[in-house]
Amino acid sequence: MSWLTDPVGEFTDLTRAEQGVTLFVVAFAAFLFIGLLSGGLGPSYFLFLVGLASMYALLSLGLNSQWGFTGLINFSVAAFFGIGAYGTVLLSASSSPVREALLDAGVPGVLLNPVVGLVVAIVVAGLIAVAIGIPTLRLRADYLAIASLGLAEVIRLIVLNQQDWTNGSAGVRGIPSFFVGWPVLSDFPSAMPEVVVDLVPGGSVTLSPPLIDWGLTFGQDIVLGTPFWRALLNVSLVLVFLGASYGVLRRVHRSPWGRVLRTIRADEDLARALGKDTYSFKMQSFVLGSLVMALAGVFYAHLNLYVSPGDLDPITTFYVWVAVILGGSGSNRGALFGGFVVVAIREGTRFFSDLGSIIFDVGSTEVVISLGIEGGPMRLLLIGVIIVVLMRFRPEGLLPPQRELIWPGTVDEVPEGPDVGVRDARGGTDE
Amino acid sequence: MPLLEYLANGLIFSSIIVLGSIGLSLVYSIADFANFAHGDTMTIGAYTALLTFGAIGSLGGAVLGLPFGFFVALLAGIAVAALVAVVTERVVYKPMDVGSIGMLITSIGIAFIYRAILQLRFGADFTRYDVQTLRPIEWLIPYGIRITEHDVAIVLSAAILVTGLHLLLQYTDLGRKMRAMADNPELARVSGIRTDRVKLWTWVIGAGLAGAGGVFLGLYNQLSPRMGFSLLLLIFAAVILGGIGSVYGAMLGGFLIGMINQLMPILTDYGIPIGIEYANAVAFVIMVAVLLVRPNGIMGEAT
Amino acid sequence: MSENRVLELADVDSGYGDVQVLTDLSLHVNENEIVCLIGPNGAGKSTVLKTAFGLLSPWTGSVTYHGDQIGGMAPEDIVREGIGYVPQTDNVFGSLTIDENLRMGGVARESGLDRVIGDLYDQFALLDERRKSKARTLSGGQRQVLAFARALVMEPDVLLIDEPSAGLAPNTADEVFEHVQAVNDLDTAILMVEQNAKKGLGISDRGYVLDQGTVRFEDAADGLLDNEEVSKLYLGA
Amino acid sequence: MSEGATSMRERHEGADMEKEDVVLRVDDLQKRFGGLVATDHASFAVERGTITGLIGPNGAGKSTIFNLISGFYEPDGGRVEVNGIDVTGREPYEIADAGLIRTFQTPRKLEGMTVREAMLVGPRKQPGESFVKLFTDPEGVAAAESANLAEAQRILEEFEIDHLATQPATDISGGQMKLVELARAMLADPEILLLDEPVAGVNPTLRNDLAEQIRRLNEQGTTFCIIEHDMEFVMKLADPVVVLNQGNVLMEGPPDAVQTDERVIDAYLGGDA
Repeated sequence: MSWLTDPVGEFTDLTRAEQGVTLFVVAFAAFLFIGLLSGGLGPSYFLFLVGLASMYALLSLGLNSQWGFTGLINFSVAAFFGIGAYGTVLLSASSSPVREALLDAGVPGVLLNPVVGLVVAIVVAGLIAVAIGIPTLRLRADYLAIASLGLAEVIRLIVLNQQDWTNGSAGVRGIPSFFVGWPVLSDFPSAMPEVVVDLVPGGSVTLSPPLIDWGLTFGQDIVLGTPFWRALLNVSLVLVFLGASYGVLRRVHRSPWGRVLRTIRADEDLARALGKDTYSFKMQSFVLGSLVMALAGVFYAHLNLYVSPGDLDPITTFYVWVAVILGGSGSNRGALFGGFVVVAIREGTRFFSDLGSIIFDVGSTEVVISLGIEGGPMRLLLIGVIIVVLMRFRPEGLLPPQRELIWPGTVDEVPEGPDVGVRDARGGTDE
Repeated sequence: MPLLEYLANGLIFSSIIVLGSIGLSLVYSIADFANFAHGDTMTIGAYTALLTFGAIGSLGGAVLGLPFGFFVALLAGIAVAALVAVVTERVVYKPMDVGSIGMLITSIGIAFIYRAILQLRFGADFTRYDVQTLRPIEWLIPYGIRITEHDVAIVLSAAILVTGLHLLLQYTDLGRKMRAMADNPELARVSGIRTDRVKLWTWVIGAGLAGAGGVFLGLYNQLSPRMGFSLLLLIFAAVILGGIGSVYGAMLGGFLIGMINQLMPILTDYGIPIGIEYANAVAFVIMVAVLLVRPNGIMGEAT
Repeated sequence: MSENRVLELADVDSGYGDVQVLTDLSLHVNENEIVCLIGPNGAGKSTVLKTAFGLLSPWTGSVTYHGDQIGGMAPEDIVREGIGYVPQTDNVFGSLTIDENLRMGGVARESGLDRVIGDLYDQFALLDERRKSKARTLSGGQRQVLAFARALVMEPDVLLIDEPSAGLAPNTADEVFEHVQAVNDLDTAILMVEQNAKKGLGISDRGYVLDQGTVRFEDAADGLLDNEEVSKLYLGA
Repeated sequence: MSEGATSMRERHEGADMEKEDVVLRVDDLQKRFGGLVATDHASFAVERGTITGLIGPNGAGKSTIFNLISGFYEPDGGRVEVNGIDVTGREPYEIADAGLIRTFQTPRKLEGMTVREAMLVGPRKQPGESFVKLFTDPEGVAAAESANLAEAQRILEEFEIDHLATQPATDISGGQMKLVELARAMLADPEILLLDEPVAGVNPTLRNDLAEQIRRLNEQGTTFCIIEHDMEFVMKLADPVVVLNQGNVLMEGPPDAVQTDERVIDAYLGGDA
C-alpha cells in the first residue's frame, strides 16, 4: 500500500490527529497555490516563505533532538542560531571587521568564502555548546532552562557590544550569496533567462461576483526573473540542509544511541544504573542539536543578506519551542510540521497589516483595534494562546511519536508506540 | 567620589529588583514552578498606573515630587497586577495537569498574552508617566550623588512595602501560615491550614509587589511592553542567588544583584575591561555560578 | 463497648494510586487507651494512619469518628473534628519558632488558643524554655515532643502517631515513649505505629499485628508480647 | 552515640569476610546525612554463585548501602570492590562496567517505549550507542540490534512474558514491570545483580514466578544480592542472609540460623521491653 496506489486506505490508517494535520497541510498548500496563480503571492516571495519555513523546521529539529529526545530544556536556541549566522558572515561579508582583520593579516580572500564560513560557524557552535553544556547539563531541568536563557543573553550582549568584531547594533551587511565563487551556481540566477509563464494562453480568467465575493483574476503572466532563480537556489540549499539533518536525526533517533537519550528523558537514574554515561550522552545530544540550529543560522544569513544582534532575541527561541511542542516533543516530523506552522503564523499575521482596523461596537463605546500596525502583538498573542491551549489540552502535541523506534530492518512489523509529551516530563524535583 | 553615586543608584535599582524577586520566590516555593510571566505582571502594574494616573490626574498636593494621584495610581497598579495574577491562577494554572516544566512553558505563553494585550492597547513605543522631570537634589550634588526626589520616593516606598511584608510574615496569622506552607506544605495541611486560601493570598502578595515594582520601574526608566520581560532574568538571578523559596533570601539577592548591576563602572575605573553594557551579563554569569556551587542559594541550607 | 469507640476503621481497602496496600482491614480505638500497631515492613501500618486521617481515601469500607462517617474527608477538616496526626518525618516546621509551630497547630481553633498553648508549655517544660528558638535547632527527641504538642493544640480526642522512635537513640526513644504516656494521661486516646514492637507494646493497652495490609492478630499488649507467632511473622520461619 | 547504641554494637559479630571467590566486597563503608549516621562501618562480602539476602528492620540502612555500592551516593569512608576492582566513589556506569547492575525498589517506567524497546536499553556496550558508528558501521549496528532483539525475545520467553513484547511499557502491571526490570537487567549481562525489593507490591503468583526466575538465573551463573522485606520470599531463596541494624552488619548466616537468632529478633522487635 502506498499513497500513490491507495490514498484513501493510507489516510484511514492514520490517527485522527494525523488526518487533521494532513488535511490542514493539503488545504494550506492549495491556498498558497491559489495565491500563486492569482498573482496575490509573488513566486519569489513564495520561495522566500518556503526557505523561511524550512529554516524554522531546521531549528525545530535541532531543539527536538535536545528536548524531544533527551528532555534537555534549552532556552538558548536563538543564541546558537545567531552563532551560526555571525559565524559565517564575519568571515565572508564585505562589512565584517573580522574579515578585514584576517585580510590584513594576509589570509587570502579566496579562503574567506561562505563554505569555509559554514565550517567555522559549525565548529564555533560546537565549542560554545560544549562550553555551555559543561556547567549546565548537571543542573535540574528548570534551572537548566533559566541558566541557558541567561547564557544566551550573555552571548547576545557580546554580539551587541563587541563592535570591533561584529559591528554591534549596526549589524553586518554585504553578505555574499552562499554560492559565490562556485562554478555554474555562482552565476546561475543572473545567467538564467527570464521566463514568462502564461497559464491561461491568450489572456486571463477573472472570477468575480456573483461567483465569489471579490474579484480574483487567474492566469496573469507570472514573470520568473533573477530574483526568482536566486530564491530557488536558496530554497534548494535549505532543502539540502533540512534533508540531511532530517536524515541524520531520523537515523539516530531509531538507534540504540537515541534509545539511551529517551531513557534519560524518562528516567535518568535508570539509564545510569544500566551502565550508561548519561552526562556524555546529554552532552552529545546538546551539541548535536546546537549544530543543527547553527546550520539554520548559516542559511538565514545568506537568505536575508543582513544579520544584526536582533536576530538573537529570545523570542526566536520561544517560536521554536512552540513549533516543537505543537508538533509533538520527540517527533521529527512533528518538528517539521511545527516549523512550517510557526512561519504561517509569523507571516499570516502580516496580513493583518493590510486589513486596516476592525471596529467592535460594544454598546455605546466603540472599541477600535487597529490591526494596521499591530501585526507584532497579534502574533505574540496567537503564540501565547497556542502555548496555553496546547499545554492545557494536548501537552503531547499534534503529532507525537507514534511508532516503536527500533533500528530499521531488524523487526518485521512496527507497532504503535504510546504517546509521550510534556505531561510526562520530569523537572523541579531534586536529584 | 563616584562610588557614592554608584551606591545610590544601586540602592534605587535594588529596590525595584527586590520587589520583583519577592513575588517570584514566593510563587516558586508555593506553586512549585518558575513563573516566566512574573516580569509581565510587573508591566501590567506599570501600565495600570499609567492609565489610572491619566484618568484621575494629580489630585492636588505632592510628596517627594510625586502628586497624590500618582500614589493612588500605584495602589491601582498593585491591585490590578494582583487581580490579573489571581484570575490567571484560577483559570489557567490550577486546572493544569502537567509537571513543573509544563507549568513553566505555560507561563511563557501567559507572559506573551499579557504583553500582547498591553501592546495592542498601548503600542510598542516607550512612554512616560505625566509627572514633571526633576533636577537632582541640590545638596547631594557636592557629594557626587545625582539623584532626584523621585528616586528617594522609590526607595522609601519599596522600604515601606518590604517592611510591611516583613511585619505580615512575622506577626500575622496569614504570614505565619505562608511561612509554614513554604516550609512544609504537607504538614501545613495536616495542621489544618486551608492551603488553597494561603496559596491564593501568596499570589496576591507576590503579584501585588511585582505590580509596585513595575510602577517604580516605569518611573525610574520609562514604560514599554517589554520592560518586565527584559528585567525577568535579572530577577531570576536575584532569586537564585538568594535561594529559591526564601523571601528574605530574595530580598538579599535582589539587593545584591541591583548593587552589582549599578556598581559595574567600578570595574572599568580599576582598569578591568568589562563595560557597564555587560552589567546584566555579569549577573547571569553569577547566577549560573551560584546554581553550580550552591544551588540552594546563599540563604538556603547547603546540601 | 461500641459507644466509647473514638475511632473505627471497618472493612477498609486502601492504597496509593492503583496499588492496594490495605485489604479488608478493621480496627478501633476506645476512649483513653493507647493502641499500638506493629508488623513487618511493608505491612501497611503507616497507610492505616493516612487513611484514618484523610491523606488517603478509603476505597471501600468506613472510617468513623464517634460513630460519624469521616472517610473521604480532607485532613484539614478531620483536624477540626478532633483527630490529630503526627507524621513520622518532617513533623515540625523547621524554619518557624517553637511558639509559631504551636500556633500553626491551632489555626483551626476558634478560641482558647493562648490558654491551650500555655497549658502545653506547663506540660512540656523543654518547649517553654525555648519558645523563640527555631524548631530546626531542636534535637530529634525534642522535635518529637514539639510534634506531639503541635497536634495537641487542637485538644483532639485521638492522636495518630507514626513511629515516634524512628531514628532515635534508645535512651531518647524511651523518653519519647514517656511523653506518649503523658499525652495519654491528658485523656487523649492514641493510635500509634511502632517499629520497636516491644517498647511500643510496653506502654500500650492493646495492640494489632498487621501483615500484608490486614490485621493478623489483635490482643491485649501483654498477650502480643508473649505471642511466639508474632516474631515468626517478622522473620518468616 | 549513646550508651544504648554502644551496647547494641558490641553484640554485632559482623559478616563472614573470609570467603573464597568474592564478587562484591564492602569494606568499612560509612555514610552520614547531616547528623544521621545511615551507614556505620558496614562490611560484608558476596561470594560468587550465591543468592545473598540483605535484611534488617526499617531504617537499618539497606537502601543506603545499595546506593553507595552502585555509585548513586558517594561514601564518606570505606571501600567497595567489584571483582577485585576498587570502584569506591565511581560513577554508576563505571561500576556497571565492572559487572554490577542494580534495580530499583519502585519500577521505573519508560514512557513512550514498548516493552521490548525498554528491554533493549539493557545490553551494555552496544555498537549502536556510539554516534559515529551509526554512520560508519550501520551493518554492525543492525547485526548487534538483531542479536540483542533476539536475546530480549528469548529472555521474555523464558520469563513467559513474550506476549507483552510490543505492549507500551507504561500499560503493563506493576508486577509485570518487575519481571521486565529483571529481564532487562539480565540483558546487561551482569556478574552480580543487586535487586532492591523485587517483590514489593507483587501478587503471590508473580512472586513465585520471580523467585523461580531468580533461582534459575542463579543456577546459570548470575550472583544475586537481594534486599527484601518479604521474609518468606527471602528466606526461601537466599543463603547466606546478612542482617543489617543501625547501619552496621549485625550478623550473617544461613536463613534458619538468622531466624532464630536472639539478636536478630531483638533488632526486629525492639530490645528490652
